[in-house]
Amino acid sequence: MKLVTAFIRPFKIDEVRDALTEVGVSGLTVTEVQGMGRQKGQREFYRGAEYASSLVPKTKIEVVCPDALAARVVEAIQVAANTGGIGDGKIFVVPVEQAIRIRTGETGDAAI
Amino acid sequence: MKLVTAFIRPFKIDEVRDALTEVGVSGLTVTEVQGMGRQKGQREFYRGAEYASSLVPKTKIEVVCPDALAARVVEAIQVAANTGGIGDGKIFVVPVEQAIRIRTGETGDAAI
Amino acid sequence: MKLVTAFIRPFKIDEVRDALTEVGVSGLTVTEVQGMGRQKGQREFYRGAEYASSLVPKTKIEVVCPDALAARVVEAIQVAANTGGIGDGKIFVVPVEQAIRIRTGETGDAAI
Amino acid sequence: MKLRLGAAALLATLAAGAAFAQTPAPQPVPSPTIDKGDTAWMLVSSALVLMMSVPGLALFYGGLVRTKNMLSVLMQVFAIVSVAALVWVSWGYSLAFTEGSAFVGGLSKAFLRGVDATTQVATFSNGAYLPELVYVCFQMTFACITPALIVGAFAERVKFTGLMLFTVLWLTLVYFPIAHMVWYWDGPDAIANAALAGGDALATASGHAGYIFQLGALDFAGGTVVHINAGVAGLVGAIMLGRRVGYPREPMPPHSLVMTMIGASLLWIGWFGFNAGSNLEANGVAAVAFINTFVATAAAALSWMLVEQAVHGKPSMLGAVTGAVAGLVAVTPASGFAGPMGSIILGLIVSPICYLFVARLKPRFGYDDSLDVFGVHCVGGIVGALATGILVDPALGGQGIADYAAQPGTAQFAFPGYATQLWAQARAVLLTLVWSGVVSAILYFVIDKMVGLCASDEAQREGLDLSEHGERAYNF
Amino acid sequence: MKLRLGAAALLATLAAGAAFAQTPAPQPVPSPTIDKGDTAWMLVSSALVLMMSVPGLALFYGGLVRTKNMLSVLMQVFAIVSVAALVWVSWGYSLAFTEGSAFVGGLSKAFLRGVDATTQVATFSNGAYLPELVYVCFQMTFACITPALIVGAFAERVKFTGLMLFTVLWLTLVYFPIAHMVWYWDGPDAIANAALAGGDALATASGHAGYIFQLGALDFAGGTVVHINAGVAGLVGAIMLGRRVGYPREPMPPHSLVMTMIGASLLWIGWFGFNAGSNLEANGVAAVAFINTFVATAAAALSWMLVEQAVHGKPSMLGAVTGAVAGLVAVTPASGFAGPMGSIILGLIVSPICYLFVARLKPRFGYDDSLDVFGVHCVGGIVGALATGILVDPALGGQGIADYAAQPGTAQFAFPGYATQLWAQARAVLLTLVWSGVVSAILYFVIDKMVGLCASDEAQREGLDLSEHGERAYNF
Amino acid sequence: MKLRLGAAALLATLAAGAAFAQTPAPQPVPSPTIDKGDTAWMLVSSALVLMMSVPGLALFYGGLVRTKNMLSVLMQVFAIVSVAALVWVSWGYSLAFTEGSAFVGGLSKAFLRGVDATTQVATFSNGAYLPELVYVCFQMTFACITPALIVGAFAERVKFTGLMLFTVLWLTLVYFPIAHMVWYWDGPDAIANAALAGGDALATASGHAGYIFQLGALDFAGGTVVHINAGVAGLVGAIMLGRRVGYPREPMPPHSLVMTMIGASLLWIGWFGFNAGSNLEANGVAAVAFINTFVATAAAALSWMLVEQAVHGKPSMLGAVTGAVAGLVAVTPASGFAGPMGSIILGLIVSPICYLFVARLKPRFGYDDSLDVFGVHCVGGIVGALATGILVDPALGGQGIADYAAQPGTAQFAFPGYATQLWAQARAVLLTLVWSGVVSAILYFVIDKMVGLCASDEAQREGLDLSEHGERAYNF
Ligand SMILES: Nc1ncnc2c1ncn2[C@@H]1O[C@H](COP(=O)(O)OP(=O)(O)O)[C@@H](O)[C@H]1O
Ligand SMILES: Nc1ncnc2c1ncn2[C@@H]1O[C@H](COP(=O)(O)OP(=O)(O)O)[C@@H](O)[C@H]1O
Ligand SMILES: Nc1ncnc2c1ncn2[C@@H]1O[C@H](COP(=O)(O)OP(=O)(O)O)[C@@H](O)[C@H]1O
Repeated sequence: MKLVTAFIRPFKIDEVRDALTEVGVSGLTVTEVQGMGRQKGQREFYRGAEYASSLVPKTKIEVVCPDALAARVVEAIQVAANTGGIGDGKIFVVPVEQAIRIRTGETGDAAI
Repeated sequence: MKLVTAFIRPFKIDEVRDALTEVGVSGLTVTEVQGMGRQKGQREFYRGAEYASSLVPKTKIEVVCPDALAARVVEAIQVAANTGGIGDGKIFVVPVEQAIRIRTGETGDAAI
Repeated sequence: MKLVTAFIRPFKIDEVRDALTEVGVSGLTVTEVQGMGRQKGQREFYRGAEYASSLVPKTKIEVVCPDALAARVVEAIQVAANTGGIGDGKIFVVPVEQAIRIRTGETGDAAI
Repeated sequence: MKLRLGAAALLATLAAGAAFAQTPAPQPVPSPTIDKGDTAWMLVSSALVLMMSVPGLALFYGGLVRTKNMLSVLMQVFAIVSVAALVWVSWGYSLAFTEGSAFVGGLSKAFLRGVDATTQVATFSNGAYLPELVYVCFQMTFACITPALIVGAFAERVKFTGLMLFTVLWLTLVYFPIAHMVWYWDGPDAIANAALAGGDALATASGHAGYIFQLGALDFAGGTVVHINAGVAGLVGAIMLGRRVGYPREPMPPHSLVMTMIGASLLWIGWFGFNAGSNLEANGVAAVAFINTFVATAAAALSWMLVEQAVHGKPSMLGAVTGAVAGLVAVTPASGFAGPMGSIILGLIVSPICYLFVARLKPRFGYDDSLDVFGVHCVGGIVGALATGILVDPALGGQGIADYAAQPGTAQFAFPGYATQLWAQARAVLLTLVWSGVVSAILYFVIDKMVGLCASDEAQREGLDLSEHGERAYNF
Repeated sequence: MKLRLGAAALLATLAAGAAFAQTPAPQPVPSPTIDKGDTAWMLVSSALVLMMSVPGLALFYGGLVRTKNMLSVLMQVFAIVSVAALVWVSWGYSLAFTEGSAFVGGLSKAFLRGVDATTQVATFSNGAYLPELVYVCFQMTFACITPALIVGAFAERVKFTGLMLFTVLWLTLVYFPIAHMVWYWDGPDAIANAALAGGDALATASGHAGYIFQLGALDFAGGTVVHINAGVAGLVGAIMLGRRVGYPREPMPPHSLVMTMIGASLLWIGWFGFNAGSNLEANGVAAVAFINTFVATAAAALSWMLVEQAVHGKPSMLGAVTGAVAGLVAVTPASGFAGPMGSIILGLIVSPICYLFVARLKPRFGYDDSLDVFGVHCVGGIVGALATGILVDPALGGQGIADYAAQPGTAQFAFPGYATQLWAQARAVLLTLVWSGVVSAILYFVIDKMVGLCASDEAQREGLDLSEHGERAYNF
Repeated sequence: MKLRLGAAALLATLAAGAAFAQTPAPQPVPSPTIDKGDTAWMLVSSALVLMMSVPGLALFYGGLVRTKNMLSVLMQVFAIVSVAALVWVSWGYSLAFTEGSAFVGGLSKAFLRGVDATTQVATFSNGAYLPELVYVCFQMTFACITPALIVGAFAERVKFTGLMLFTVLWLTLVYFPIAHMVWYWDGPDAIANAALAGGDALATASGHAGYIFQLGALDFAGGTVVHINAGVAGLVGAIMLGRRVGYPREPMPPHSLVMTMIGASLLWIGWFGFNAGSNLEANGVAAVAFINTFVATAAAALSWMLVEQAVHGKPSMLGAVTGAVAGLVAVTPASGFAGPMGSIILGLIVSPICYLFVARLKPRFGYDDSLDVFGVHCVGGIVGALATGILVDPALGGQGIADYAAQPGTAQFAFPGYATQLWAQARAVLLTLVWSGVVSAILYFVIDKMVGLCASDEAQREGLDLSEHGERAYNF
């Protein structure tokens, strides 16, 4: 199994979720994060004091899927999250050794 | 070493933490996340407009542990987080290559 | 490629980011988390009722980097995040199989 | 100098003519006095109405937008209030409340020339006066909140500079004229003295009043001037600026209903100043306006909850407070004219009607009135304006319409009948809709060409807080 | 028509009889006049007391619950206020403030029949009157906040529909009768005229008053009627609904003490209307009530901080504002009777007592009074009610008890002694505890059977915001 | 008994001597009466000023700190208000408003001895009085907010216990004396009667006034007493406590500008009580103070926005509300003296000056005045104090300075010329800066040695909420 982690633009979450559902993903987890990368952060001023943050809000998506599905998951995210602008984000794939469904105790692909 | 990641129901956090302490886990990290899965999200209405969110609040627990402990960690979580209802969550295990304690620079199992 | 994950003290984030930039890291992702470890949590009182939380606020940093850079990334974090006090946090290294830049579709080290 | 002298009653008096005025031995009109109790009440009312805008309305609206636009809404309301106050004392008060044509006043009191701590204005009782600056302050708060109401219609996308420009022009070309048309008149003593003088004097004095006043339309505290006026300007703006990026595909839930609830509550509290303050005196009629404002709101909140219970199976807090605001809007023109039971009926009725517009018709027509300025303020205002023509009837527990000429020196109360009064109310509503709708459309068009009114898609994505103001609402 | 004529003093006068009434040359009771300053003050006070409920109390309570129940609390308070206002004008005012039995009034003014802009009510000074609708409004705000206070006791678990039903019934069967018993009487001029008339007239007039009034118990602004009454109803409810899921095992820290602090501050501000407004006139006694409300609160806040400093080594903000509310509760019955120094003592004393109940006895007994309605409102109310019987003593800087019969036309102030007065206070407290406790228990029982009062475990887990109202407080 | 009798005018009168006082047939000074409208207005004003502190100022400041220090700020303000109220009634009122030396009053009214529901105080009109307790309450709110203003200067690092100690001592040694120096005098009737009595009587009566009053300096509502006073104490504190850990390296953005906006709005609303209430009567001059407070604020908000637009290209909400507060501060001493147009000019001017201090000079000098108490309150207060000396000129639309001795029984208005008046204003400013600066420095030093004033680095890192109060502001 693979854990596919993607950092995407927050407003893309619905499209990505729909795309993933289409390729057969039935579960995923979403976290609000802040990213640093090429995309510039905002300059903010508070009473004349400048705070130039290098962090921009991003959404992290984690999907665990069977090995066989990983490529399609990656592709679905890449297509759905794409705007072509700097800051679209990254996808990383990590191997997963085991998965367990808490409710039933099922393991492996059956648990996902 | 293994990284055991679990997505559980938020109100189960205390029980899971206690169970983990019992099996000898001394450190863990908790994140608020939102999960999509079989559990249905809520229908919300704002001035008649319906927002049917597919996301439900979940809590993510990350525990890094020595290889030997991994199975007991998984089991402890599975038992403590279980309610038998849809939405109890998942546990995933990922291999960890290295661990370092920032304070001391210790590495490997000693760092955990 | 490696995914280096570090749990550090929140106020150390700027120093760590600068240190990472120096060793050549151009992207990273930050999440607010809560950690349990040796560091004691706070005792809080609300109308005489005590809530002794074992969780303390921490910041999680995730950096994906080429294998070659991993050691320096770990070191940079370890140095910058260090205060010498209990609760400085941990660094974990996990192998990454694949990385994709959403905008361009680039993969591997080029995507990072 | 709010309208309580219905022109209908007045004309009847004119017809009855000299005969009428003679019947009771002509008593002298009481000499002008100022009661410190009135002054105290009106100062408090002014503060209450300012509280409706900041923080009331700002929070009510702000809670409904997404986090990234929160400050932009707070800023828009705060800035509009500031700009409107300066415009008001510069030329607004003069354009609204000095003699001019039937459609707009003159500039004789521009920059408050001749207005000081010693000048006075009439109330609705013969002989009862207020320090003029008290009246200037009270009416200033109305000029401040009305343009601020509009921003809800195009929240989350309007550009700040354009909005400020719009505010100045809209006040000048729409608000001040309509306030003049609805509320300007010579006051009770002038009418009474004219009636005593006989001949054409009464007709002349009555002819000084604003156009809608002369139509005999009733608007105790601003159903037309404030709510219909702002509501239709909002609708036109929402359509002309176009929809928000992502609307209606992306969910845009309110970011903090807590703020919305605080705002709604402060609106309710402040509205006592708005409505009962519009009586200009601390007397029994102020208490009528107060209790009407209380129970109509309660009834409308309840009634919106019941609609939601019926439609979705659950009453929501947003529904309750939206209903409350609809009730407040509807009772505004009626507050000093209806009785408490009539106000309850009005409250019960207005919520389902507004619900229909907000939850059914808006999605059907597809315009993006972000915070339902049209559906709540304009529709609620129309319901209230028309209902006022019925509920004022003493037979329904209403207060009747004051006639200061029948027995000069004291007010007599009468009611011209439903047909007459409803027709007057309807004409006032239509005139306001057309005037405000047309002039607003022209202003949006011109300002959009000049400085731009709608934020770019990218700026909307990022949020107006950062793109327009360079700051964030929350850094938790 | 709040109680300032102690029946004790009255009875003494009756005993002294004709002789007493004759001594000063009988002056005519002054003719009724309305001062616009009083009207202004009472309108403002009414607005202030409404502000105590929304947003004050709603935020004070709301901040203390968990995020997932925030809206449910705001909604409960807002809806209770709305429903109570409608019930009040429908039959509440009549049941509380018209003549009936010693236990409850009649229905002669139901739906405000006969009450209009021109009718008047007495205050506590001979000859000084208010427009009746002002009094209806002011008292309405009390009927709105009292049931809203109760919700704190079973917050985070009560079902909305059942709560609404409870509100209507509880007001009718508990609040209106107790308000009648404590506050209803014929007014100063009626008493003075009866005294002048001689014979049985005075006894008859005095006999029109409510039962507790006749006991001679003092309650200036609602220690029994509002706080003990709501507090004991809350305790009974907390016990009968059972504990929240997870209580006391799971930590349930307040989700936003910022909201709690805003709420507490608005309660303090609004309470000036509650207490000083209960004087019904803008005069020196109103100022007494005002300053007492100010300093008792300050003293109680400080005193709670000191307790926490002693017990935990740190004073908390929640402690300070809880103390402030306890002080406000305690000073409520005493506000127009005590002097400032007496009020400070009262404030210093009440906090440790409430702390004991909230932090020590509640966990020991194990009932889940979510937001300490009993520990703060009922206990604080009892402390205040009893202390009033002492602090009213002019020897302690108190104001004494007005006697309108001794020298008809002006009020004379007396004090019957601690034993007499404390016994009267204690009987008032006991009667309120029993009446409210018993009737509330019956209501909870019946409503629970009919429509259900306690949310299911699952609904509690999910939070009442989503399960009962289908919305979320925050979407940051 | 605020200053409206300029000593300059008074001395002129003394010089003109007996001749002057004889010219008009000496009318008797009107006998003292209390108007309930005044009482109502002053009670409301007192509530409004308390609302400025809690929740107004607490939120304004609290929103600007980081999440982890939110409660500490709310707590500091709440606790200071509580402690100050107790100190005020214990010895503060007496030290400030009884006769003593020119620098501080006596202890004759300590613990409010002899002050009750029937005692009276003078206003600024001959014959017009207030219940003394009303005045005690009103002035109490000023004593509550002034020390609370200071905490902004060392927010996020001050220790609670030390701060409480500082509050008590600073009030006693700085605030009460300065209030006495600026505002204490015998009142209009005393002056008029002295003038009628002839001989040395007028000089004697005038000599009872406070030192700064006798200088002829004008301060309608507290520019020196409140803002300069607190502002300089803040600056000294900020310097003596040292910078916050991490300042200025780490970004410390405001954690909730929403709270700051609510706070600023409530400050604005409440400030009407502060300024227009300082007139002590509900009359035309109160309306002057009211409108000045309205438009100066609006102008200053706008002017700060324009500065930001020019400097950063974007006007910010924080800028707008900071400007509003600067405007409120500046108009405070001028509110009852200037005219509306003068107030607008003042508002337009004050913001750029404060901006300069806040955004340019503070970073240059490197002191850490966390929330700009010096840059806004002290600087804005100085601008206002000096401008008052100009804007009071009737030739500029000002009200002139009342002279009660020229025609005993009525006030006459005069203006001594810019040089005279500005010199008086400048001396008042300087004296306040020096007195408050020096005594505050000594207090900080002593208290720091005794109990410690600055939280440890570790406590600052963790946040004062947990380290000082053991609780968290938010648990979302
Ligand atoms: N090496 C990295 N490790 C972890 N997260 C990264 C890394 N590089 C980028 N990210 C995440 O991806 C987001 C987008 O990256 P950015 O460089 O701004 O745009 P792009 O991917 O289009 O070049 C960042 O905000 C960050 O959250
Ligand atoms: N494939 C997955 N990848 C990542 N997270 C998942 C995946 N499937 C489920 N989850 C997480 O587990 C939670 C519970 O899953 P759900 O399907 O609702 O219940 P159950 O595990 O009982 O069948 C989800 O809300 C989500 O956070
Ligand atoms: N085994 C673990 N798995 C995951 N996170 C851990 C683990 N141990 C520690 N952490 C994280 O590291 C933080 C610091 O750990 P702690 O034991 O308090 O200090 P130190 O590392 O200095 O001994 C914790 O708060 C937690 O977030």
